[in-house]
Amino acid sequence: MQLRYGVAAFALTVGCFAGSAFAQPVKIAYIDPLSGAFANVGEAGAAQFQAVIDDINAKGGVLNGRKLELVKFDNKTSPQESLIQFNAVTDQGIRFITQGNGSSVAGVLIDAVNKWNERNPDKTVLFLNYAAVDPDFTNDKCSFWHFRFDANSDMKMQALTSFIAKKPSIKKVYLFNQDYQFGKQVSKAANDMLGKKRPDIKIVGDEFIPLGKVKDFAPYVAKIKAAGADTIITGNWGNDLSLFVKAAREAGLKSDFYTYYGGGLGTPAALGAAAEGNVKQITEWHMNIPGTKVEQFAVDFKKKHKIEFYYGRVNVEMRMLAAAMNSAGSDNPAKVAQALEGMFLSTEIGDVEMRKDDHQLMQNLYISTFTKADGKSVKYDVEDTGFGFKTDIELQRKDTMLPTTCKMKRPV
Amino acid sequence: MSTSPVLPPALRLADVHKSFGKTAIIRGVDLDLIEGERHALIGPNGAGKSTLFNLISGRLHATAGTIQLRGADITRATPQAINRMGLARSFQVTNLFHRMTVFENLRCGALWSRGVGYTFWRRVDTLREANARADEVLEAIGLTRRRAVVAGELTYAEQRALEIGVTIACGAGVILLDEPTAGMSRSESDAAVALIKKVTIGKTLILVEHDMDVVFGIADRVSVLVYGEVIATGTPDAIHANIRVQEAYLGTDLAKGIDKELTGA
Amino acid sequence: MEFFLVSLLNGVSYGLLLFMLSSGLTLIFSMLGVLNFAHASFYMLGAYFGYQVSRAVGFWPALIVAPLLVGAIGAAVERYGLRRVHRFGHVPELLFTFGLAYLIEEVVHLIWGRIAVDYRIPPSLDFFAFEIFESQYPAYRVFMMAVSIAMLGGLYWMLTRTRIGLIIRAALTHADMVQALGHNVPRVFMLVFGSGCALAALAGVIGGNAFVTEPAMAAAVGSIVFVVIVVGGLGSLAGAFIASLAIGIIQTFAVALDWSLLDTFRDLGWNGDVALSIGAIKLSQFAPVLPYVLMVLILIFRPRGLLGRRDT
Amino acid sequence: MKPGTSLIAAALALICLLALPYVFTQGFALSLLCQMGIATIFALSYNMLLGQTGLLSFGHAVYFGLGAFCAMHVLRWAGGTGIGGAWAVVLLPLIGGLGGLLAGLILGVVTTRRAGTIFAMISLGVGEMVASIAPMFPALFGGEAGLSANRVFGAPLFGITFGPQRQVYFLIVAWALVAAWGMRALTRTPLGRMANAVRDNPERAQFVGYNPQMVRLLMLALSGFFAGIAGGLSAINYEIVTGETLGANTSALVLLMAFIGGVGQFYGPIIGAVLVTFLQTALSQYTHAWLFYFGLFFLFMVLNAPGGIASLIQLHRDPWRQGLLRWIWPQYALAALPVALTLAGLIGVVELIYRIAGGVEAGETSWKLFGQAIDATRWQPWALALLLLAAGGAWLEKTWSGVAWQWQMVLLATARGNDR
Repeated sequence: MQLRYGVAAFALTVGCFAGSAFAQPVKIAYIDPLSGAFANVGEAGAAQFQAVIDDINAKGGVLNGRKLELVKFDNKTSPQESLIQFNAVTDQGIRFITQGNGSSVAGVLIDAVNKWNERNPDKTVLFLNYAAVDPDFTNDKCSFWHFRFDANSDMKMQALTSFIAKKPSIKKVYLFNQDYQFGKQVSKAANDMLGKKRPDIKIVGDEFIPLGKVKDFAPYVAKIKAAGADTIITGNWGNDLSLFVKAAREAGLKSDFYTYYGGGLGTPAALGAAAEGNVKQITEWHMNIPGTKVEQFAVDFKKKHKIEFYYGRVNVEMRMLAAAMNSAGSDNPAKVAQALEGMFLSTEIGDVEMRKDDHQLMQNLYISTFTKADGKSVKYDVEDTGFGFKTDIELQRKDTMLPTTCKMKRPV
Repeated sequence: MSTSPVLPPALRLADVHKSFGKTAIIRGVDLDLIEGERHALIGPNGAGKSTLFNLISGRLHATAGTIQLRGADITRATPQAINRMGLARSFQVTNLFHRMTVFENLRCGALWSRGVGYTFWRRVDTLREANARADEVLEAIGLTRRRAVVAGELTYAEQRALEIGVTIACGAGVILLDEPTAGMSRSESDAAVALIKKVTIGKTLILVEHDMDVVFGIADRVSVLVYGEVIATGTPDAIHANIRVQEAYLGTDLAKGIDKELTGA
Repeated sequence: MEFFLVSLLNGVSYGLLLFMLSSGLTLIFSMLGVLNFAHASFYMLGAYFGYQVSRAVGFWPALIVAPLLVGAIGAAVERYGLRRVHRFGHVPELLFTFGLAYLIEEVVHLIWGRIAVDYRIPPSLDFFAFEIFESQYPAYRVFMMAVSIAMLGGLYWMLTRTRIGLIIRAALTHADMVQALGHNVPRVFMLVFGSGCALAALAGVIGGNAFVTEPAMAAAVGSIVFVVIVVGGLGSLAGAFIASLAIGIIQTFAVALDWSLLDTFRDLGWNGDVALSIGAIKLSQFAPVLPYVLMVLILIFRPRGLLGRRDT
Repeated sequence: MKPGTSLIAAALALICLLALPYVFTQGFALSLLCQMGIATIFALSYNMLLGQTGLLSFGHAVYFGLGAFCAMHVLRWAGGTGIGGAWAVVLLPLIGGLGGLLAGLILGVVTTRRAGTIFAMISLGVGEMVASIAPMFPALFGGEAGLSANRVFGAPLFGITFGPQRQVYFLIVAWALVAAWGMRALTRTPLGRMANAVRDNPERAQFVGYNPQMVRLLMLALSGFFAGIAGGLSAINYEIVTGETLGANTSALVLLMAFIGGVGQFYGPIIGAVLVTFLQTALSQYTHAWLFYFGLFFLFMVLNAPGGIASLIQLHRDPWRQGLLRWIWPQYALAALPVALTLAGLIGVVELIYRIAGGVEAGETSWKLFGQAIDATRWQPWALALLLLAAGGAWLEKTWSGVAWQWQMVLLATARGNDR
């Protein structure tokens, strides 16, 4: 008798646990700055993730009715603090993390995830990278536990230079970058690729400025003018970009700016009219691409949060994750990772594919120009400036891909 | 004459000048201090007594002329170098390590002369000589009961005594005291005179003083400094009688006031 | 030649802006003996107030109103904060201004957010003033220089022709004396502190739109201003002036030079790895660090600064 | 304190330190503990300058960071060659310390020429210079990604690999104890005493034979040594060192730790390091305004307790020994409620402002408190918060005068007790 009761109780307990496991949401840890100088960037990213997750949950969630849940962790943009927060993540038993601000942080997290998974094979964690663009992460430093949903900096340069190569009017290019790893990668990639695609283009300057230290860009602009550059390629972001463009405008410099982050949070507002017509950006998506299904979603988002929805890839990342869970039928990171490898998905911003060799997402890229909003071809402005981005060219995903040196080690 | 060895004076000032911009404060002072004498420097306010002290102790540097300590040139030396060569000074305004205890103050005064230097590998409590010296001075200046009190919390007279204590703790042969009894009551200054006499036995002493009782109580010789020049040097009695001094003082209204002060009126 | 002239003008205008900041700091330091760590924060407040006021009533009123407002805040800070903490000594005073800088930045985050505000150059000044050979020179830069020079003149007048100026000048040369006297003239202290802050704010109003108005602007310019007054010599207005211009011009011209140690190493025939990694840095890359290097050099060879008289 | 009691106290403290990782088993708590240990060494080393030598530095991170980079380079080299194994990890902080020492000697020659305010400015400039130059040399400082390494390599030491965080914790505790002992001992050496003398009166120090510049330089170099040890430990703990370690934020943080803890007492910075580390990690999980509260707290301390928390403890010590604190407790109890109300009002106002102003870009104007949704766009919460602030403040002012009066009594009685 007693035994039978015991068995029944056991069964009941197991049933309860199983049942509650089904009801439990799948948690995704968001590790980005929520305080300090870059808190706005982190908060904006979190809001966009939350919006996409809400949308997925409203449409039924994942794995037959389980919800996704975003848990925010403040890393204050510091690699050290990120490690502490990663500990908090594993303490809480969260198995998925996402991060994007800073390749230094991403690099640390990749290392930490690799070590953790090696030491805790039954509690593996998967890292979804939405914005850290160091090419190394999908080349020499590639990891089975890391997936990147943003085009890396070399891919973006591939796209930019392909576009430049087709414009015969471009003769003299000036490279203007921040003096750190990313800036140097941009410069190197530009030198290599332009040299191959358009050897006739003269690179009249290859400038590096200390990150966030320059207050007056006028001297640089004078130098660029003296060099007679008609085109500037810059990986600068934040003030290093907006101050630079403003100073150029002030001095009457008429070159085109090919930027990585012209549409980054706050940059359009800081640029204002100074950027009209000559600042270009490269992105996987922007508001004025006709026919993408994410348009209404982004409009609603802006109405609610008073900021732009600019991470098209956040949408892609979450939907791919949901699809991978569903196809794996599990929220086990190892199985989800296997499902993600080589996955093809038609998303609201277009068709994408996760390359199996290096876990780099392949997606179409757009080069667009900061233009006065007219309600027609430039339907939406950004950050209430009266200016929005207008597509110059759409690059197909296969044209943006570069070979990888990754030798992926998969767990047996 | 020229071949016989002559002991150099304890302190020699030769044609020392000091100007601040266009203003000349010290205008050619010559002064020799004999080893072991107690010398008082008197003169009206603004005569340059404190400046002269600052020149000797290295706080300021002379514009021209030379200063020698036992034959060694110290005209351009730093205060710490001069101190290490055996000259110590006190200050008119109390100038102590105000957050440290009385004992610590004295020990700081004794450390360098006990060859400790910038040691950071030995505990200060184990330095017997320096501690013994500090306690010796502590007793000499009569502050034994206040050993562990923070200097900033002492009474004024006690601070003045400690000021002298810190000055003599290193055992320097030449001691400069800048108005050691300033601001004291009669009985306090009497005690200070006794203290100074006691602790400077066998040393060369030069002090700036306004109080003529103190001067006559201590000094073997007196020099009068007026407008940056030494106008007379001699025994206290001789100076008192010196007509030139009288003239110098009686010449101006300002001097009258000082004269009163000098005669203790 | 064209490049040279444009660079020179750029350097001078930047240098003059630096001087607007460092003059206030120098005055405050000489009078109160306080190094106002939050000085650059008042510059930032000036820019934000300028932005806010110019949105409401236009740029020209903002040019007057914003510095006055910030000056009033500065005076209040002196009256209710610094004066209280003064009794604890210099280090707590310095820490107070440090904490204040921290708090002001957070308040700016709170009110205006973390991204740059859209503070634009007024349309009436958004044109090209003149041409140098083929380059056009923006009117706003000229305007900045004009304001700086006007302020310089005003300052000179105040220092030489007014009673307060007399006290301040006395403080510049004999800080101890006036500080001893100072307890009798707390109002002068308050006034000087307020004016210093107002000067910084004026620089903020005209610098905020020329550059960018955002919460990090205070930290960005703060350390440079300290460098200026150390290089110029503490308590010396003339020194601060020379140092401001020097730093403005040096930085501008360093940008122009692509010379690197590597070239020299190559000329000397060295090709080692170390030489490569260190020598490849171009002088232009180094430009923003130059003020600090200049400061270190000055400290080594002339510890009291270019025109400083006092040692500490 | 009798030597017996202090020995028991030390033993108890040691047992606590050793037991902590078994009480707080979570990875997060453990890494927080490790961070506190490192911060403790760093803050103590900072106090060698501020508290003991009177040098207010705004660039102390330089020594911490350079020490960390030195240790990291050696760790990478040792990891690559397998030399030393766990032994190398144990001794690595020493390498960091030597790096900090060398940096202190070199930079100190320039910075310690002046004291006081000028030193503060120069330290800021030099710190800024080093932090800006570092990214230009990726070979040495690893660029944006920093330098990383694996601390587990070679032969283990008695089975210790330093893989698990707990083992690293014990390493940090050991080094923290050694470093704290060293710094404490240093205060009792001739140099330590002369540092105090130079702090109090540099001129007089000259006239007792010491060169204040030399004293400052040595203290800076030694302080750099201990900061470097902390840096070396941080290299082991995080297995990464980035350029921002050298920057102004790190310098400001250590200043906050030392000051809030109290620079007048040796143990002050320890309190500060533990508290500030905890606050900056814990507080940020509850409110976005934590930096604002933090700044406010700092200013409050500067204005009201410039001696930091340690000075408050010191203040209560003598009355406590004489059993006089019972006079104070009732007053404190009376003041507790108004303090709580004022704080609640203040926090309410700040949080409300954060909700409606540009501070939180996510744009959420409401949040949940005790299951109740509070909407910052409506007037009621504002009225409530302001009312709390005003009423609490007025009430507090009243009760606080009672506290102050009672304190005067206590202090008088304490002084009498001490005289007896």
